[in-house]
Amino acid sequence: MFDAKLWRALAEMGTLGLPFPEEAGGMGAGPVEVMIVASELGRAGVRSPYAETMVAGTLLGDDALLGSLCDGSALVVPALTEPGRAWSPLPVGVVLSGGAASGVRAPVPYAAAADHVVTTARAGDSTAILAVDAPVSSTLDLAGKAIRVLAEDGEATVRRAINLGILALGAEALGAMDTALALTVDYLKTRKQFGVPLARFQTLTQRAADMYTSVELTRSVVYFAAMSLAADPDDEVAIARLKVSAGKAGRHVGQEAVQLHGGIGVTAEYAVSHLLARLTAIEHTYGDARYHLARLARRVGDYGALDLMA
Amino acid sequence: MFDAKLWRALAEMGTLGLPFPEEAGGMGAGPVEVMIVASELGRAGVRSPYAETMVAGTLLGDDALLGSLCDGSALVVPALTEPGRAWSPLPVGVVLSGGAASGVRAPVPYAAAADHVVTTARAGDSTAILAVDAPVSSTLDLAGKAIRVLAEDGEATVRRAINLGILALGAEALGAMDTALALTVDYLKTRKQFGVPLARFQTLTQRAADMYTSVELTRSVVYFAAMSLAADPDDEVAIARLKVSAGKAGRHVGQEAVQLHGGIGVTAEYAVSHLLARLTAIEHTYGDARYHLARLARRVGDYGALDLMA
Amino acid sequence: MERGLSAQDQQFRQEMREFFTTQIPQEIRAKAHTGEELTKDDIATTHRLLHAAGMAVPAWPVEWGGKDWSNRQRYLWFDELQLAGVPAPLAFNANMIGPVLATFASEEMKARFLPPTAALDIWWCQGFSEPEAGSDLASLRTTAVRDGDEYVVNGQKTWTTLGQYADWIFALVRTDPAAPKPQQGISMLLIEMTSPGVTVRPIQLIDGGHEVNEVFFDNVRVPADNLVGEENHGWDYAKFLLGNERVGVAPVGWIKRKLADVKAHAAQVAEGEGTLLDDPLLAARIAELECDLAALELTVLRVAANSHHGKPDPASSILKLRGSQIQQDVLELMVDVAGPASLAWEPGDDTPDWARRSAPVYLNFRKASIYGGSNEVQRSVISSGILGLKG
Amino acid sequence: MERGLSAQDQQFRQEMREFFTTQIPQEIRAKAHTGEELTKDDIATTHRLLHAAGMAVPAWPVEWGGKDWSNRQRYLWFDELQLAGVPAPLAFNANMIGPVLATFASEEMKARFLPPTAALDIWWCQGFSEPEAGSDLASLRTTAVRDGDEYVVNGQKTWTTLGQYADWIFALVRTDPAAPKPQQGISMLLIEMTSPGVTVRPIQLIDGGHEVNEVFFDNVRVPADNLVGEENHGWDYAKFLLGNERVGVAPVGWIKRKLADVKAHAAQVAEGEGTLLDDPLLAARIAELECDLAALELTVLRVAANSHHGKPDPASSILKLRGSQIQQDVLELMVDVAGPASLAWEPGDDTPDWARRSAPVYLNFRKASIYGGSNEVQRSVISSGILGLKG
Repeated sequence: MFDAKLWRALAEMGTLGLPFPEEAGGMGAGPVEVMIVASELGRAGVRSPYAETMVAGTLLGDDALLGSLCDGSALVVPALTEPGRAWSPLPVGVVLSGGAASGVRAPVPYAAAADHVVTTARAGDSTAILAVDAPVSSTLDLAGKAIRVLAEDGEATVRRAINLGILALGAEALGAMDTALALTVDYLKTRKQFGVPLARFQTLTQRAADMYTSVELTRSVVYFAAMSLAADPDDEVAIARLKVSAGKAGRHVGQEAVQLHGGIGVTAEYAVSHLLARLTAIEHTYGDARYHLARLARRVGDYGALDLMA
Repeated sequence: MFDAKLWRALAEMGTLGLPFPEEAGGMGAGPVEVMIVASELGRAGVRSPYAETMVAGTLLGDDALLGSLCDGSALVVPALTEPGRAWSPLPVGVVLSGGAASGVRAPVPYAAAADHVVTTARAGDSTAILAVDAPVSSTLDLAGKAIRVLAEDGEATVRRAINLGILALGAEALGAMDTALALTVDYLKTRKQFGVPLARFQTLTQRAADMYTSVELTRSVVYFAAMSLAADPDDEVAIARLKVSAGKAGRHVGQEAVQLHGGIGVTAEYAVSHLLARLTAIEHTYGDARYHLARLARRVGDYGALDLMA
Repeated sequence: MERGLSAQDQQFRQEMREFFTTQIPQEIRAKAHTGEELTKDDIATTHRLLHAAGMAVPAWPVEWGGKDWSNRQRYLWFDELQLAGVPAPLAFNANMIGPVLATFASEEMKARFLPPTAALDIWWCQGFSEPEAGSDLASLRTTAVRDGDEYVVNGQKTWTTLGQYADWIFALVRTDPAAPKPQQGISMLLIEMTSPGVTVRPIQLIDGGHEVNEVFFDNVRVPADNLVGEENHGWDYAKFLLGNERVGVAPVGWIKRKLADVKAHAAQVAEGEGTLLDDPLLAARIAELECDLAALELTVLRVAANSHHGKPDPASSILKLRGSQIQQDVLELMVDVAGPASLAWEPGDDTPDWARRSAPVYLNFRKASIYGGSNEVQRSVISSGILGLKG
Repeated sequence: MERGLSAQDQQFRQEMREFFTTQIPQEIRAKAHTGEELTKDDIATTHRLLHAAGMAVPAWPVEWGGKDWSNRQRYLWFDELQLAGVPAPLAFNANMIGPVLATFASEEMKARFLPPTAALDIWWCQGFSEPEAGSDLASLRTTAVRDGDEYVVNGQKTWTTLGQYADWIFALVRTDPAAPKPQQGISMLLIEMTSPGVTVRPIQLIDGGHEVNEVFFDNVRVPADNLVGEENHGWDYAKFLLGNERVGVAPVGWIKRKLADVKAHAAQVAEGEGTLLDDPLLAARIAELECDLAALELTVLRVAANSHHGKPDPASSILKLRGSQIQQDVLELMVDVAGPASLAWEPGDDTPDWARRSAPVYLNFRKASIYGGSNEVQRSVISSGILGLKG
């Protein structure tokens, strides 16, 4: 799952600390650069905890651990989901009280490879941010664990971290869709059936055109989300729209790529299946399209015409 | 709009009183026969107040007016929608109090041609059924109108009437879809473009196959709804499923029929546009697919596996 | 593509908004808004008011009345125009024949036609489609045979929008029937609608409206001077015309307006104890369409930024494709919001206009995915022109 | 199609339900239920229990172990089997080669093969698809050349499901390369998997599972007695086989079970103050899928009622098409309900099995619209076979 060699290479290129301050060991760049890196990872079909690292780094704030995250010497992952509960950006069953934490986080991504975990806990009316050592399995039971409190009132930081994580995931999804489309187009050009190339079958080429349309629209939304976070790291609306658009497009493009490949599309030997798997995982990380759509739906009455340039 | 000659012919064939008791001037048949007649009307592209008559006849109960409805000597239509309000099977702003009614019904279907209107009003906790003379316009303001109270506690009758009306509409939609598909297939076979028949374009024939699939699935649901009402005139679940399936299929088949016809599909000179118009009207009568879906959604937790044969 | 607007563009937008909402008559905008059929006068009045303010043909060369605006400013102009419910400048003049003449016509022809075209002193219509050649434009059969100083035109055009009001038609005609390919041997002719032998027959659309026509040519004599550019090069001009307009191809501002209307109306329609806008399924559908619309608008801006003048860009096919789909989705949603009130097509009760017009407008706009290159044609352009998938 | 069940059928259904839920081991049903990979033993145990009760091959002729059930009863048997999460009798035996042999084979061949086929003493696999002929079955290249009393088989098959467990394969082979049409000149041969020259290579699927294989034939000698029916008539037998099964083509009971599971799980996943099942969008999606499923089931019953034995019915294409679509929709919804828990593919934490398996099973079942005649092929069957649209 976790490719340590690749991770060192990403660290050496400075990509892990890209959006974090130079004084903390980062590159002092921003969301646009994160988007560029993540989309290339998606295009290459590389599976890595890149988005998780963007979330964890943001959650760390000015903690010293951020330097080790940036230079790759420590893998720090966020633990934000609770077993038996749908996605929620804020903690529900994880509680900080009297200096001790309780509650469970699972599944923790890349738990086996991680050195440290950043998580959140309810502390009265606030959301605390905690650092703990990584668990051996992907379940993190906080009861009795040694914790460090990084922030006592960290809700804004949590939301900002998730925004950046969603941007990285959306960009990765875009890259994965680019490759899924390219593989499909190539397959249609070269594969023959009934004695002619598949590209002769209009029903297939028209569907490839719809895939292209989905990908290009997603590209616009990803670019815009990156610029939106660059202007305002708290812009949850642009991020929710990104999650909805990329989620719908990911299902469409991923499923069609497999379908147009026919039998080999569902084999592990061929890349396109892994792209669909990755797009499926991205869709279910940090809230799926339904979740973000419901958030947007609750606001539609608050304004009239859509105005992206306001 | 209202074709009096056609209506007389329908009356003479006994179709208007089909599901009503023989002693009241009806034929003593049932929902299955109503479905057959309505689907033929839909297939022929005939626009008529057939479904409305089924609703009105049921609402009349054992009132003497039912005889005139059955023999076609009086056109009786239901007035069940309130201006400024989404579909509701029961009255909200129409009230019966102290023998007088107040509130407005609009639009009243076929108001200009109708002789009588049957409507409903809140009477305390009950739903009353009233008969009034037809208004001159399609707005019926009940204030000061002479009314006859047909039933003081008529909610069950109202729901049953709407069930039968929805069955008639669903069957009519099925007939309209049959014709829309047949016209489309015929057009694809005969029309040439780029020097060859449209049937050579696989993207079009595959979409025709999807239309066929929608139509056949709808046919099963319509048949089943008819049999369900024959067994239990209060079966709202089968009727809600019919409205959802026929609504979705009607949009799909109607829109695709127009699209596959190209330019002539949107002209009034060609039948297919009228079929889409009629399917659109049917979808918005007695609650659209969204309304009925929400009703079904509220019940999904009440049972486990779907069991149509229970 | 940038996030947000510069202060200068903010101000530009404000000026546009001010102009459109105060200088164009409210009753015309209200009609356009609810989808009432506009009269010839409504369209002409608006076009001339825009022209007087220098806003009818901003994309034209400056010497013929255009504006030296940035892509972004041109976008804002059109977006605000649509948001305000202002009928657009007549497309046949402003977006179609005008740019063709400005690019390909002789100086003499430009001087003769461009000023009255900009001012709508000539009302143009388009003569491209024919009954036997819908999406397959190149198979057109209308002929123009040279006879001395004139062409003699015979044949039939169809789907001629607003042809009933037109003074002139720009028509594609076959001048060389022996050309090796059907696209060759086609020319573009300017023909006065009052010429002897021209007949216009109305076609009634699904909503009962009269906006398109058939146009018949029976031995119509056209001065040879009315040939645009060179003989047998009409296909190039037609391609230029069809690929020219990227900004207008997806009616983003129009959809924004409609979607805002959907919300406003939904908030007025009672359902249960609240309104339709409180319904989670309806609100989610609105939110989803706003996501779709945002993606479209951002793509329009991104493609427009890459525009290289005059060359048709196959990427504009995705704008046409998605633009028509979202437009149709919004109009369908409007009917759903109107609900039972959408059944009141005819006047005569208290049903509000927006609800009464919702179904006819929805039905009418099924044309959006058919006219101007059907969505099937757009997909073919994408698959062959961009993806290189050739059968 | 009738509304409701007769008292007799009610009782029949009750008996089936009783048998499946008490006589088939719970641990096997639980595995099938959550989509764990079944072992060879799991499948064999189930099949043999069913066979012992006379329920493995009810659609066969009575003399070979079939049941004289009505269409409705056969439907109830399969529906209850799926609802109880019982792995179906091995399809290659029960639904494919068995009916072919019972219809076309010599009496001698029937006597030799049908009893062990019914009892799963022979485990069959299917040798139809080839690497260069996916949906285009007729272009197969595997050859069988007659040499005395034997055929010599060379070539390659692919997508051979559970071939790793099989004792025998029924294969389509080309016996007459000179036949005028590719469908002609094809025969059906029964080949022992232990024959020298047969090699099986596993193909790993998207979810990491091993269920399909490539099968290579390198000068495999097959007794001529193993020819099914007549030489060069294999295409007819294959068509019979593919068109034979209407009841099983759409996995209605399986989908019912999954959709019930979706609801049960959604009612357990906390969201906000309630559960996911309280979410109006999710509940509406479930209700919509129940409408789709009801339409499918009613259509299965309607088409089955019109069944004329043995003749392939193009209407069964709509069952395959919609069956796979709804199956995939339900599995996609299961992943959505699992949400973040679907990310835990690998064992090692407290994530429940249904959630952990949700994504792999969803991914695996993308095959449903590809295998056994892709949905594109089904649409072509409908458009040409039913609608008469021939290109």
